[in-house]
Amino acid sequence: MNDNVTDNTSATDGSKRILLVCRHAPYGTSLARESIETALAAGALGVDITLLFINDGVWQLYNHQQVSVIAAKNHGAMLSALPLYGVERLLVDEKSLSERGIKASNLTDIAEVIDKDQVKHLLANCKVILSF
Amino acid sequence: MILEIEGKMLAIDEDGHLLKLADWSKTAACALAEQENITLDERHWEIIDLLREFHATFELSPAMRPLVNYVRSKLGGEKGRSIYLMQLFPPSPARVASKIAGLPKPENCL
Amino acid sequence: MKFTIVILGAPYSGETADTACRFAEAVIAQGHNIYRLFFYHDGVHNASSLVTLPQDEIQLPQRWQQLIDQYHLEAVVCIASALRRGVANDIEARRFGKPCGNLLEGFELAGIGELLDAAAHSDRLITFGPSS
Amino acid sequence: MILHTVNKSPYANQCLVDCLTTAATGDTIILIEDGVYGATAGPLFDKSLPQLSELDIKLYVLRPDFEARGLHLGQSVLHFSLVDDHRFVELVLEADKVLSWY
Repeated sequence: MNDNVTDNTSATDGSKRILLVCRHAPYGTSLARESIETALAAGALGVDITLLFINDGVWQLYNHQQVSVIAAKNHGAMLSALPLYGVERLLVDEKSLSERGIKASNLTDIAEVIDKDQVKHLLANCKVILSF
Repeated sequence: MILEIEGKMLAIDEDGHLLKLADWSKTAACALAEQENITLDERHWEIIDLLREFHATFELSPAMRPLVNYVRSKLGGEKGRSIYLMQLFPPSPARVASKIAGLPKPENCL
Repeated sequence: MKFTIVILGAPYSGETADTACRFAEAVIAQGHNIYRLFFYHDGVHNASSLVTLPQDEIQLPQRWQQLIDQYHLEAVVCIASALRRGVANDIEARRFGKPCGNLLEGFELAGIGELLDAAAHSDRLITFGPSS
Repeated sequence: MILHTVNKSPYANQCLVDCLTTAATGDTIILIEDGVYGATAGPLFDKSLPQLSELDIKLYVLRPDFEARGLHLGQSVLHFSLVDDHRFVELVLEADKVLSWY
């Protein structure tokens, strides 16, 4: 593990801001899980990271996931740990929600709903994108 | 490897983690702590209970930062500090305390 | 310019590994540097020494290996993703009581911190997602 | 400015449409792997066209992947440029960052 991760990415100038774009639903593939593990690692290492849930990625935040029989961990439970890891910027695309008939009240309350223009602004202003 | 506790044989890996989490008990915790040269008292148990609660809630074994934050949110700022946890579970509190608390080995490969 | 290439697809299941490898070769041919190759998700299968196929087909793991060897590239395989999918080096295999490791020489197992470090320190990061 | 890569056929997967909905003026899109079927522009893809023409988005197709499938340009209403792997690298450099849709 490179020790300089923390030093070089804690810069507050925003020039190194990493945007994690989460576009896949949980459970069907491990992409959602692996994107969250990336976010957890960023939090644990003190790397500044923002998460954007868009398209099917918004299902990751859907409330009341009940994993009993399927061979998976509860994705919603893992996601809700992110603030404790210091990952606070969790943003959800409004359009993706409305396309799927999801109300903001159906989501875990750790994420903030943003509109189309805010999504564009976010994409335009990050330094690098990790696409999941 | 095998850890013998009151006549029961518990399988542990070479890092000292229980192979079967269901084998965990308070007695097992004491034995696991002994492997780390730690004698558990009520200050340790308070943290162990929190770790088990963390795992039940989030399905994760915490890294150091979330552990400190979680302890702070539950027990206040005096105990929610890495130095406090370091004194109880040296040298690497998240790893050592998770092991004693019978949580899976953190795999976040940090 | 320094590139980081993230590979999320297994060889043969889809085109990802081929596309990414061609891209890497083009980057080098143009005189740019590769800061890191990061194999994540199903991409970890690219590092398996057990991949076997007929003589008239391109051996993708070996193609990566040649590139890594010739240009001294850093090829990091996410350790958590790898172990879950049965890719391990001898040390990890022993640690988990498995009969043998199968990580190809030239590749190394490491944490997600290496992906975050690459995001912070490369000029460009490109992800090649799974085809399937 | 963002370079978007799309690697799925628009007839099977939503990601080209999602990409087009999110891309901003001045962005660039390159179709790779099965994504190259997007350059054949059947009726499905055409739904997104009006918006696209307003946006000044440059469209590219990765030639090796396109030719491997026996496809040829001229069927599409949109203007696509065929590029090789080297030009793909240049496109990545011309953009500030890459967003991959898969």
